[in-house]
Amino acid sequence: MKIMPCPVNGPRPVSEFVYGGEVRPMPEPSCTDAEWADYVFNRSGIPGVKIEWWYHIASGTWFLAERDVVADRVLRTWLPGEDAVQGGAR
Amino acid sequence: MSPLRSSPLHAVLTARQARFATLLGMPVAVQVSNADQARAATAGVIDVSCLERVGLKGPRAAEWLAERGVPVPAQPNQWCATERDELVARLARSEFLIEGGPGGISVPAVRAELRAGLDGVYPVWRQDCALMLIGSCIPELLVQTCNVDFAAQPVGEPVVTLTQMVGVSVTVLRHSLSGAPAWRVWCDYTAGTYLWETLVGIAEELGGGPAGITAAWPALQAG
Amino acid sequence: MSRRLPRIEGEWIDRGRELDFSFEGQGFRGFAGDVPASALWAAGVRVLGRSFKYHRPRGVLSLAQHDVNTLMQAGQRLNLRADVEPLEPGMALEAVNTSGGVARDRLRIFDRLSAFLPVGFYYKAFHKPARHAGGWERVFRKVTGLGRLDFSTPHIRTPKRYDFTDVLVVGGGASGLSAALAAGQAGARVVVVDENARLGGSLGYQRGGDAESLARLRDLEARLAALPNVSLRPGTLAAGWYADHWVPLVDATRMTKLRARAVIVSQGAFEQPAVFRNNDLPGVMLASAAQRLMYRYAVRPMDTAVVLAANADGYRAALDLAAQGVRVAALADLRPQGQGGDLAGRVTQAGINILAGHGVLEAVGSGDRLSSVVLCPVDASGRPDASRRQSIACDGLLMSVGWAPAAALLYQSGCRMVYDESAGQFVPAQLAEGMFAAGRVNGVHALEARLADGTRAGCEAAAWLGFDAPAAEAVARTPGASHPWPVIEHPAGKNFVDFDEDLQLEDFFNAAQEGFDNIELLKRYTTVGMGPSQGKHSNMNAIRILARIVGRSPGEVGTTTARPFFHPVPLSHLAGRGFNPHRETPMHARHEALGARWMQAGLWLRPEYYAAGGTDKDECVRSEVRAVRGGVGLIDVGTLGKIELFGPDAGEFLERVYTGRFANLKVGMTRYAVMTDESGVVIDDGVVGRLAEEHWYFTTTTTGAATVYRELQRWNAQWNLRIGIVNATGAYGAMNLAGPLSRKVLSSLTELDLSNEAFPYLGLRQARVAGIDVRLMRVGFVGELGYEIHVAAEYAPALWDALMAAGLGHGIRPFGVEAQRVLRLEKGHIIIGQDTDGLSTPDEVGLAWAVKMEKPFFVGKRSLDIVRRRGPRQMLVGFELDAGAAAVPRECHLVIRGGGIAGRVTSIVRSEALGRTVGLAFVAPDMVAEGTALSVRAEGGVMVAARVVALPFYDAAGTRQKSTD
Amino acid sequence: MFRQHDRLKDSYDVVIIGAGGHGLASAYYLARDHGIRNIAVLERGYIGGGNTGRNTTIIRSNYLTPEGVAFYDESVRLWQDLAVDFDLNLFYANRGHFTLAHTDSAVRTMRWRAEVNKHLGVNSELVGPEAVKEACPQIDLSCGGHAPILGALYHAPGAIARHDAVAWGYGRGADQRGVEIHQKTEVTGIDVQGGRVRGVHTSRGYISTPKVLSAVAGFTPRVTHMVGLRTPIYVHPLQAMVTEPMKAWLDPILVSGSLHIYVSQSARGELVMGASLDPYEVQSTRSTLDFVEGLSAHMLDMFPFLSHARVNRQWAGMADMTPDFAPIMGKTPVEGFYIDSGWGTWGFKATPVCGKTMSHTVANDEDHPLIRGFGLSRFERYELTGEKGAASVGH
Repeated sequence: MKIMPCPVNGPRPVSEFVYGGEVRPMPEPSCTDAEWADYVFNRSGIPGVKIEWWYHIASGTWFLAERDVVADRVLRTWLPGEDAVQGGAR
Repeated sequence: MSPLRSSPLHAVLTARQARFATLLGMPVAVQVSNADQARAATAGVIDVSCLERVGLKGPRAAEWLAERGVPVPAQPNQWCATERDELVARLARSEFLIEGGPGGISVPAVRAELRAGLDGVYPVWRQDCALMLIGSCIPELLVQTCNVDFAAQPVGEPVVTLTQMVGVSVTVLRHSLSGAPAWRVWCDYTAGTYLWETLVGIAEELGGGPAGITAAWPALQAG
Repeated sequence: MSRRLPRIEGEWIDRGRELDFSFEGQGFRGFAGDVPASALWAAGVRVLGRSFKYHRPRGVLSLAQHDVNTLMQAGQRLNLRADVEPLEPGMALEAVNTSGGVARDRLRIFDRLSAFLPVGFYYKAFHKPARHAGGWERVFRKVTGLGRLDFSTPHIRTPKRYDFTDVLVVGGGASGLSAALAAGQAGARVVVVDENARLGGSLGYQRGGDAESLARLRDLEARLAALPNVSLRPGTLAAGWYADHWVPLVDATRMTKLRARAVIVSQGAFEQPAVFRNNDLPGVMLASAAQRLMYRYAVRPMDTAVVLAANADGYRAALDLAAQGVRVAALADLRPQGQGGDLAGRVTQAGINILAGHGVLEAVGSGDRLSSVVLCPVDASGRPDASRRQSIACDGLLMSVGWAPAAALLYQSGCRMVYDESAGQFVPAQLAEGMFAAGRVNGVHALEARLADGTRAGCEAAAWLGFDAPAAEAVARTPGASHPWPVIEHPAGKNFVDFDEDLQLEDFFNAAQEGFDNIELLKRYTTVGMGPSQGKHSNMNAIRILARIVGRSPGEVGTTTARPFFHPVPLSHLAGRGFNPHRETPMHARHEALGARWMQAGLWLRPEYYAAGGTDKDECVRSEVRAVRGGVGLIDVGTLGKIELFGPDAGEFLERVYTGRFANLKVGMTRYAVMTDESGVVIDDGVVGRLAEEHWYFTTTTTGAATVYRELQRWNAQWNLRIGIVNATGAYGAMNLAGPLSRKVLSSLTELDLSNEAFPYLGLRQARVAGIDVRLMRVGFVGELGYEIHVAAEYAPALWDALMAAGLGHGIRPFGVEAQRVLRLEKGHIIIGQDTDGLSTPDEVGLAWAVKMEKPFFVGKRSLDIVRRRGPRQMLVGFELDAGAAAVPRECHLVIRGGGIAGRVTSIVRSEALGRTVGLAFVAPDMVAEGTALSVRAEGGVMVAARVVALPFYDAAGTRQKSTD
Repeated sequence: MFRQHDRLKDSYDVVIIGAGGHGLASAYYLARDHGIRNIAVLERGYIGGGNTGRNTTIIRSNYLTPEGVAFYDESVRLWQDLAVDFDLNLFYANRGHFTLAHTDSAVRTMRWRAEVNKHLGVNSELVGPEAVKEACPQIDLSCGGHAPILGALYHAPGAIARHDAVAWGYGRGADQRGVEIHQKTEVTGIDVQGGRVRGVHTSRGYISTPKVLSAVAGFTPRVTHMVGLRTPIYVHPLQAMVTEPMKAWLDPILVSGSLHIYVSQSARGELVMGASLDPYEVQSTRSTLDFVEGLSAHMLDMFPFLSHARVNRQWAGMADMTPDFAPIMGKTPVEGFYIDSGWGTWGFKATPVCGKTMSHTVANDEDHPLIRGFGLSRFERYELTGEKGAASVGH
């Protein structure tokens, strides 16, 4: 099973986590309707390296992961506002 | 008046004709069967939900505990013991679980002062199904139920593991009980019977099974 | 008469333990350690099964887990692999794919029809007119399928296991064992698995007539035994490779999920059949199969053999035959120059006639078994010269023309393979991180070279993991191990490429002519390699054939992807014990004792109602409702999500995540709360209470609890407000004491002043009830005076008991979810998920009052701005059936207007309290006016008349929940 | 069956990206019904090598919304005639389709679907457990005791077909009408000037064309990115597995949302099984063990007697999902660029009608009436389709 390096709990099988989707910065509420709808519904479906939300269930930890969604390879993970830990568990 | 506290496992242990005695205000299975000792030697599953607990979390929780003379594990997911042999477990980063022994819990300052309105310190109301697993086959039981390499955790290192076991979120740590390794498992009160029934089923295949709390602390024999 | 050989060193059978078994009703005797195929072959049985399509007789081909034509039924076990599964005493075996037994299979006729059943024939036949296609399918299904299910087979629950190691070695032959030795000596934890019952691979059976290789095996075993950090696991299949070196190890009893840090693939290679007319006749087999028969099972494969060779292995096989007393009439070598050298010399000395530049034109059978082979010269390009044919009588033909790497796990790990012309096989070009290959998969076939290659791989793997291991240099591949064109065409065909699927050479030419001329399309059209053996003996020849057709090299044609599993795995092993987590509230045992009928709510079991002696469900529910309306009832609402919130910014946080105002909520009060997602859709609701300035406590729906808690945490991971969120769902039990007599019951258990003045409707108090600390909320979900009582889980049972006891004199009744649904519906309260759908905004379901758009921000506000300008799609309204309605609709029956769908019923109930049938329904926005006539299509299309009425239906003034009694 | 073309022409009237069922069907109907034959179908891999060849071949029309039902029902009707149309046996087999309900909320959803279906003339019924038992006597209605079957939506027209043959049939039909199918030809860019399509860059050179249809399922975001369109589409793997062949025993197609199972038995005797989407985005077709473990456990809950049956092979496809579980079809803000996408896990069954409607849309530069509810602009307008209303597993 895929290994996800949790910045707090260390490398764990991905089944211990919930995927939170790609990080999407919220626009100012003053934006146009179209901009808001784009934020709410649209996604960057293109392959490549993305920054995503992940959640470790047992410890209730939300963190960020930089992951190549084609190779399904985690490059690094970190807590919001903190430094990254290297991924790619051996 | 009958005791007010009730273990999440009260019903399943009653169904096993366990012998109960009141401990810390809760009817506790002191003995499940005559095989308790044998089971505890191979794979004993013991209900220790009766033990008293204090929980807290928050950015200042660690220093707040330290200020009150409570030893605080240096790293996330570690545990240590107070001089009165109470467990202080650091869950992930900034949450703590303090659990007393069969004699009850002390850390008086903590109990007295922990409340809402503190700066960066928040009480966590603990209501756990708490198990103790002892016996030579527990490592086998663990590899059949949990995808974490406990065998790789160096003996004596005070590791706390927050993970899933047979689909339930659990906190696991290993300490030693009169020289032998003992594994402790905490889970949500309402998942208790499911976890217990599943672990007991496997333990029985391994030649063990449910045991009374006296299998862990013979001193409690009196009940 | 038995065809057992005298005892052979290293044989797998235990001659001390004889086993009786039957095949197709006839009794046989074998030894422990036999497989069905070996025991039957020893007894002279040659037809072990019938082929998939033409029902041709088939015998031993590989004895290596891909003799799919000899799949057998053994009681409840279907598709048992007779070439590898251990023989068990009392086994009653039958061939799976016959009609009337393997000997006189009625479907043999298909063999004669084969000319009319070319590849893909079923795409072109039996479909005109279209309606006949289905009929054809029914006919077709009668003759397809292999083994038969026994529907009395029990649900077998096998334990699964997790395991962890540094290095996993897959394949315990020469290269694998030497790799394990090297890695183990470097200090790595090593696990060696091999699918065979014993380790050693070809060391055990490819002996070339001497004892050398067996001696090597014994030596390796001895040195490995001395390493405690190496675990040897024969009889264990590495079924596949998954991300991060996660490998399922399947043995007879269970699946072990192994996490390795590095994997060495040393699974060797599959010997490949030659393609010539009647190459499927029983008696024609791979050279390695004959060697396995002799050295594993001490079975004489045949009396007189012809060997078709194109590499050194064929010569060694000939020597093995000779050493075991089999007469070798001839060795035909496809290569013009033959083998030459010392090996050829030894073969000649053994009195075996070598015919270089010769191949098999056809195998000839009599009575379903090989009786002779016709040899003839073949030129360098493989063209036979039939004019110079010679026939040789024999009862066995060995094929030793080449190998295909067992590289499935390498492919699954993303390894790039390239075709090596000199070795004549695909070899790894770019291995994935942490993957290593050794031995025949690398094109290394010579014994010494395989041992050296294994040592190299073991050292490299250990070094890669940071162990101290000596560097070893690469090992050269073995040239000429596989022949580029082991194919001899014959006008009469019957030259099989895929034995699983009965595919012949001509089928490939036909497919290519149809335009299916790349390997993936060819595979799909011909179904080559799609049978149970997954192309282990057919893919390589298919590639060679396609390459020749399109005039490219096999490398250019490329291979197809190898997906898990390496060999098929039983569902019982994959399923394991089957864990099904569930949660129970602290009162679960109480409910059981009270006769609860359970319903599932997510992971929870909840009492739907309490069965009271003899009466049916509806009557039970009605009486529970009556108790609450007229007296007092108690319901366990412990499954509600419960969240505690602390900190100076808690009020601000709630303002952002709920649609309403909360910062201004007074301590000691509660307020209904609605949550929308970012698109403005209602996703949850609950009650928010303020226990102290910086201490809040609120509930969520049962199903929403986990998600809401998780998402609230996520929001604050971004906002960084000074708050602490605690999920108290499991830590608190909760029950609702409801009904006009609830105050009386409660007052007998607490000092708390329960008067409306001291504890008003929607109030929140912390108090002691029956000596237990609780939180009391005055709520009105069911529309009566009521108290929702939240209590630490371990005290909940005691509290429940106390309330039931105190209520005894007041006729207290426990009530379940069903009664609560009735009560809340009479009160017009909606249930999120039932009276809302995945697109409902607060406006559409009558919750506009709970949305405060004047707030600067809340999740979903910006979207609601937009949606409000768009207007609602539909509106939820209350309705009642007209008196004398023809029928009572059910939930989700449709509201019809002008022949179109105008909405649907979401909730409906026959209300005793109201004396009518009322409900909630979505209707078009222009149908909300009170009195609007609705027409609902009920069961059987009956149209039922109803009218829109105001909510709530019951106690509109809301006096009851504010009652002073 | 197909011609090979060694070179691309400089220009085509229409370029279709993706030689899966949808793309080839669109080409077929463009040529057959609209007289447009100067068409290139560009395929980076091989014909039908994408989700067409990876799905579990279920055909049904028991959807929830009028637009959905009408659309799929037309599709089911088209299916019936294809075999004759193509002179090819598609193994179209009418088996009947049960969507099982294990909770009372699921029962409500099934009744909702049944009522909408019946209203629109589609043959669907809410039936009780006994009807399931009758169609599949071997099933354990209690599903191991933890997910008892309370009822089911029975859709008699539910069917399966040989997926590859569908692509081949449309491919051959298009080929015979002059359409060029170019395999191993990857689109590397789309030339858009002044908001309208001018041409297509490929691994084999540039083609000029006024109209491009993207029918590439899981690759849709890559293609829309080439023309600067953002969409709600997200890509998750959908996995499937198949057992060794066994004698025929399972006639109907069974789907269980609660147990995450859909299963049918192929004409060859294999059980073809799928589950729900993978839990997170992966844009490749890798397989996972968790999938097989979970699905096997649930299969044994429903069919305990399968303990000895063996799983032979597993595979995966890339499903292009949308927020409201309905496709995104038709014209786009980029003139001359049309999409047929968002098919997620249910694209196979819509193959014929997609060909019909998209060929109409491309030929007339006007959305076909049947797909008007499925336009990309619905999200900006907050007018999502009601399939989201009750999103239970629907394959």
